[in-house]
Amino acid sequence: MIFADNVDQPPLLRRPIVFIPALALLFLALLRADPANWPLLRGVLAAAGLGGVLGNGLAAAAVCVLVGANAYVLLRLPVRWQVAMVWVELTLALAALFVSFDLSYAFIRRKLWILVSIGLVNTLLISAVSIVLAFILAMAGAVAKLSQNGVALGVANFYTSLFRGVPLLMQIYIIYLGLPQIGVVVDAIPAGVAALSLCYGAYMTEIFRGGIESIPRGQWEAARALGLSPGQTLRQVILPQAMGVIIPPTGNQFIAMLKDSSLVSVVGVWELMYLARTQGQSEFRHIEMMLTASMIYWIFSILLELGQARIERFFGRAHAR
Amino acid sequence: MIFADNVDQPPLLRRPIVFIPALALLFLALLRADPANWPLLRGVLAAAGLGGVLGNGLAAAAVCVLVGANAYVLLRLPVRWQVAMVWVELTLALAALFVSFDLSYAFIRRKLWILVSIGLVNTLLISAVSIVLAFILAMAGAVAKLSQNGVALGVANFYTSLFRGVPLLMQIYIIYLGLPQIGVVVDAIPAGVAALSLCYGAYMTEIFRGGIESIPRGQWEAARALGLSPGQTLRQVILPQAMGVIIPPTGNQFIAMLKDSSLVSVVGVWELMYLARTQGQSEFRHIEMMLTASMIYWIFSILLELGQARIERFFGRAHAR
Amino acid sequence: SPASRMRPADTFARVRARGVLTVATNAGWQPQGFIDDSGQLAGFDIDVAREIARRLGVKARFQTPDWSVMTGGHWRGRWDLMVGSATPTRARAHVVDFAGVYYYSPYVFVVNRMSTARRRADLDGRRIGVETGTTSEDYIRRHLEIDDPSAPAVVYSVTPGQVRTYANSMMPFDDLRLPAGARLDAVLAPEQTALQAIRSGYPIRVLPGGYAFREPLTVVTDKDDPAWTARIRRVIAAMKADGALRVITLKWYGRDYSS
Amino acid sequence: MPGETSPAPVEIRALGKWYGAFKALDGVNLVLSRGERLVICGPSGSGKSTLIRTVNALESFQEGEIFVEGVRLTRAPETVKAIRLSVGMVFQQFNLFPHLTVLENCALPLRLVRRLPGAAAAERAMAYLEKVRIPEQAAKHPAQLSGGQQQRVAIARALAMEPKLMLFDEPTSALDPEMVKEVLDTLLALAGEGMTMAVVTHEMGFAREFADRVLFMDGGRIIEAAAPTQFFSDPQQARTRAFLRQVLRRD
Amino acid sequence: MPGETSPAPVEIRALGKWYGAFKALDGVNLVLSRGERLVICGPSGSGKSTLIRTVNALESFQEGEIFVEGVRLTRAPETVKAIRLSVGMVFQQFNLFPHLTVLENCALPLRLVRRLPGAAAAERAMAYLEKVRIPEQAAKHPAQLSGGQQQRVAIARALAMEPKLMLFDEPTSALDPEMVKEVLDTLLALAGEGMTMAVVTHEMGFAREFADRVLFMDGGRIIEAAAPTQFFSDPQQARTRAFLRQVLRRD
Ligand SMILES: Nc1ncnc2c1ncn2[C@@H]1O[C@H](COP(=O)(O)OP(=O)(O)OP(=O)(O)O)[C@@H](O)[C@H]1O
Ligand SMILES: Nc1ncnc2c1ncn2[C@@H]1O[C@H](COP(=O)(O)OP(=O)(O)OP(=O)(O)O)[C@@H](O)[C@H]1O
Ligand SMILES: [Mg+2]
Ligand SMILES: [Mg+2]
Repeated sequence: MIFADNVDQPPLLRRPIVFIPALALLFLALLRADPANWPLLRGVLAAAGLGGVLGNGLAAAAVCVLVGANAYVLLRLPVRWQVAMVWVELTLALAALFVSFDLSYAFIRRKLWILVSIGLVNTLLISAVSIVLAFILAMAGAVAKLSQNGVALGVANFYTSLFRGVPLLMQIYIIYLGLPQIGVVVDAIPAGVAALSLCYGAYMTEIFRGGIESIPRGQWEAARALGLSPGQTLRQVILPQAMGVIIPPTGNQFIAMLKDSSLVSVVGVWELMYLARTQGQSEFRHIEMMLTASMIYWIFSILLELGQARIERFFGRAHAR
Repeated sequence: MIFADNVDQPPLLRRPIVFIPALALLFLALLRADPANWPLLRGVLAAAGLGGVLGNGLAAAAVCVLVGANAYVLLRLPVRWQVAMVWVELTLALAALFVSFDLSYAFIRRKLWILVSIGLVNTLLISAVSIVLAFILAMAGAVAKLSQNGVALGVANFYTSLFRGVPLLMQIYIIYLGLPQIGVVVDAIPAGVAALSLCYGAYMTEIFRGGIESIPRGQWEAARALGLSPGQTLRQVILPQAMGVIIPPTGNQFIAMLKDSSLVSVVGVWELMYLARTQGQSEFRHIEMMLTASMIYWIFSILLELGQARIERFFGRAHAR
Repeated sequence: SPASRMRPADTFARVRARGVLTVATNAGWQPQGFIDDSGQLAGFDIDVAREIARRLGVKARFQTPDWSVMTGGHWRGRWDLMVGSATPTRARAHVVDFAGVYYYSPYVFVVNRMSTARRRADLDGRRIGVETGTTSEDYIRRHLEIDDPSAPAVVYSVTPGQVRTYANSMMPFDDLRLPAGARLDAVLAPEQTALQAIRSGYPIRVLPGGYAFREPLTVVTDKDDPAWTARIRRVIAAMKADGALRVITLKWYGRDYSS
Repeated sequence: MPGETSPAPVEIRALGKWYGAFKALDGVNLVLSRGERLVICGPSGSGKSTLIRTVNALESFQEGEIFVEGVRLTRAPETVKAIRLSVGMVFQQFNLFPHLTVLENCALPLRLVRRLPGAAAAERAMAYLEKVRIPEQAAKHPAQLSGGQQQRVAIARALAMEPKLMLFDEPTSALDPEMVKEVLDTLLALAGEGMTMAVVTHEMGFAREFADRVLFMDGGRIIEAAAPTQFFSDPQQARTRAFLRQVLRRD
Repeated sequence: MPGETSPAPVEIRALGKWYGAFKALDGVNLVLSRGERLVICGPSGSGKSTLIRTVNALESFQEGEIFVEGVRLTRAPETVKAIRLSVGMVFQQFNLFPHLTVLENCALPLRLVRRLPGAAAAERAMAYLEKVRIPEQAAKHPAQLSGGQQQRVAIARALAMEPKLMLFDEPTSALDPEMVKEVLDTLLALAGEGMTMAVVTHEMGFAREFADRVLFMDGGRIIEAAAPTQFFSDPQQARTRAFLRQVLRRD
């Protein structure tokens, strides 16, 4: 249920009528599966002298018992614990997948420090500055898009259309290679930051516009009737309410920015992804480097998510009845 | 103003006190500028036998008169015309910038057909399928995130965190290189589509969740009290209203997807950006190719924007008073 | 992986059964491998791969995955061979197998047409641009380790003042074309790449004084089938011996790069 | 008319409800008999809305029991669904669906819940819009209506479901006296057809004309319950008398 | 008390307003004198809300003129700002700011518009919350209040701005009789201090007790205007008599 209604949904998966057929299906699927793909269990069985169909059957049964027991426990936990358990299990499954690549951990250890000390620092720097600038651009863009001034409207429309419509890479080219044509030679990092800010500013303009438009007209009327200026109304009445609508997609943009900042590497900035790619390239260890970079990105995304949840709670505190 | 209030803002730029100093500043700036950067006008003047400071001054004056006349006309047009004029002028300025690169139009003409017939077709195909799948994933994800079922909540949380947090490139790797490890060899296009859908589904989950949460509780209560099931309430009452909030950021995602689909070229799909890149780099005409691809992307973004505006009008029709 | 260790692949049997040799290659480089105006793959690597397939009695079919995807190993039978101008280095040998060098690519220094540099020595202390992660970067940083006994010994020249690395091979030329050393003084790149840039009208020139070094380029196979690698090595040796490779390099490069 | 043995439409026993530390309902006992017209009045914040919302499972409660048509109100989905099907509700804030026209507001639940085909649903919806005298607004969206028009749509929407029991939360607050009279007549006609109704109202004239029984609440408790004649002429409790003294003369 | 020469708080001449093709106001003429207590009544949809919203520049109009405190209402920002500073408004739908507490709802405009320092704003806001008898709800958010409590917050918020002229759109619709009496007393006290007030209401008892003059509207026109004693005992127009006949007896 979306809003807590005073109804308890029946625990579907807990019923034997759902539970037992599901496990039976799993068993059959595993029986017919290629044993090459679950080597661990098979290894144990082979060591115990069991092979062929019998071994396969035993292995399938073992997996089914494990899965069943896991589901049984999981479905009876309180909600918080369920969430935590699901996270632990899925993370382990993901880790198992990567272990099967037999990666060179020595290589990762050797390169980790460069990735973090140079790449991550540059990535965070570029993203942070760009997000702040994008935020400012988006505010201005949204107000212009909602104004009745044709010039502001036209410029804002053109801006969002161009900078959303054209690939970010092209924007970096325009700024890095195009501006020197009219006499302005920009450095790599400023060029990258400018392109990122403009591009994300355009996306966020649309988000802000949508958020502002979602606030009922009565709020605007009440504030204006009380004598608040349009700017005060926007800042004190409309935006704080629009935040609830603005934050989730803006969180998306923050997280996406973290990774899109890697595009500025084309102009020679050593950010995280660039280092991961190039470090991997010279020894054909792409998977290792990619994985390491991904984990670093993920950690920072999770931090951003936690921050977002806090901010949402802050702005959502009035949503009681 | 955000909501049409019965107030006409004063036309700031039309006042001489703003107008005249602005033009004077422009004149001075141009006087001191490097004439190398506006070759056209200088060329005409040189042909007429005028050079040096006098020529520079004349050129600056000419530009100022042009800009002034343009602003004068622009500010007196009706809103629709203002928007159109601004678009025309900015597009021309952009075009002028590119002309200064002295591009090879013959090369563009020679390659355009390949870009469109192979690249664009693949790009549109992949984006369209992925968007549909992402939409479905996002619906399911949003409902799961808002449910009180810990397992659904945990899975949805993990899903959005992982697939937003990890670079799309890595997701393509996991699916293309990782799945074969557990016995499933996927082809290039399905792998790319799967990665794109999962990634964008995660972003859109957050957007849908935010949209659904933004609808006042009373709507849910009224529908439930009338006997609508939770599913009916969601589909018939909550989502149609949430659309106003969901559409702008979803439009962002559609437009971004168009360009992010280029990442599937790593598994060997010949989509638009890949062709532009390889065609460009093999003859060192990458600016030409990049520009052509950008224009194609932009055209399709504008189509998406127009579609979005239509849909917004459709869902916004009840927002009168 | 443990699974592949359990059942060694028989690539040759698979290729013969299908009648098709699946080749991973690059499509971004003229004349090595590129997509021509009709949308077909063409180029030196393509012809070499076709010739290998012909000698195996099958047809070649091409795929163009990203460099990072092909070179990570674990092909799972997706490709039988990679003919994509890869350089054999010691570190890379841990991940994939090398089935034989099939040509040598010469590297040159390139400067802006307005540059005052006349000799390689004029570049000492200047800003040199290279594509990152390539042998040109290894060379300019002086740690090029080529895993090929037949390769000529590397002689390092030029002591750069600053090395600027780029994520692709064109950005260095874009910076080099800007007037009078705005961002770069010279670029180290394969001769073919430099000539292509010049053909496309870039205001640059190759610095005289011969090749900086010559980079061997090899056919790559997955690590899971040593017998297959040996078979390919024999085919390439035969192509070198009977002059087939020489003919193909002459066709595409106008020079003999095969030895 | 149902026989003697049929269960009471609503039976509430020792109901208690907290909002956090604030006790909004306190030991409420109440039985509604079939066809009864109950009016609930009392000062602002006394728990009137909370009481009727609880009957409809829109608010949870911590103490006591509620039976609707003999079914004990629990958190089981089927129970809640069954109860809501026999109970209609008009909200204090109307809660119209802003994205639908007035007609669609009334027809949607008929189609989805009562499973009427589109045309039949629209026809029945229109009939109820005529009952509340706004058939000409059927094509407008709620935002284009005056306050009183919106309130009448809310009433028509609930009535069109033809429930056995109706709960009204201040159904005449935005209505002019003429309209109040008409709504009163509509409701009286429905009562004649056997519908049970509980109405929260501040409109004492309405209470007097409409009620079989008047309930007076204060501080989450029922202070007094009596037939309207007795309630208005001879209230037993001091609190009730104080409340009624404030009612303004009108004619 | 202002002298004879001061302009009328509101003067409306031949006002006409369309919503699309629908004429919501039609040739309305009206002059309010200082300190006057005007009540506007009439059937639902007759244009009462539209009329008072137009005075405050919340609705545009196509015909006629409006003067507020002698200033002609135009679309110039300064004019609109000046007019809104001297006019307060209580909305039919309250329009409280849901993200602010009750106290902040009242204090925010004092800080931003009247430029009071934070403490003084809170103090004055609290004083008006006491006037409408909900000081104990000051820390809650609007969503946690009952309907009547919300309405009183809206009244307090408008009064705290201490405007010269107040417009009320059904200020007592969600209030119980006791509360109506208290709001009446509050408004009468303010009128005693010279504030001019126009109140849209369906509450005839309130109109009788409060008004200097009662206006009856129908179909966007003013049908009748008279002192309350005359209006209720001897209305001139047939339409008015029909309307008043429907008023329910209450005590
Ligand atoms: N979500 C909530 N959190 C805290 N207190 C609440 C909440 N909802 C209601 N209350 C309080 O519960 C009490 C009863 O509210 P209820 O809405 O039932 O009053 P009511 O009798 O309907 O009043 P009115 O006639 O003004 O509508 C009020 O004091 C109110 O402030
Ligand atoms: N945005 C709109 N578009 C079209 N018609 C409208 C709009 N707003 C109001 N109306 C119509 O204008 C008329 C007058 O509306 P108004 O809100 O002034 O009525 P009212 O006298 O305040 O009624 P009530 O007592 O029910 O609040 C109504 O018939 C209404 O349907
Ligand atoms: Mg209530
Ligand atoms: Mg009204």
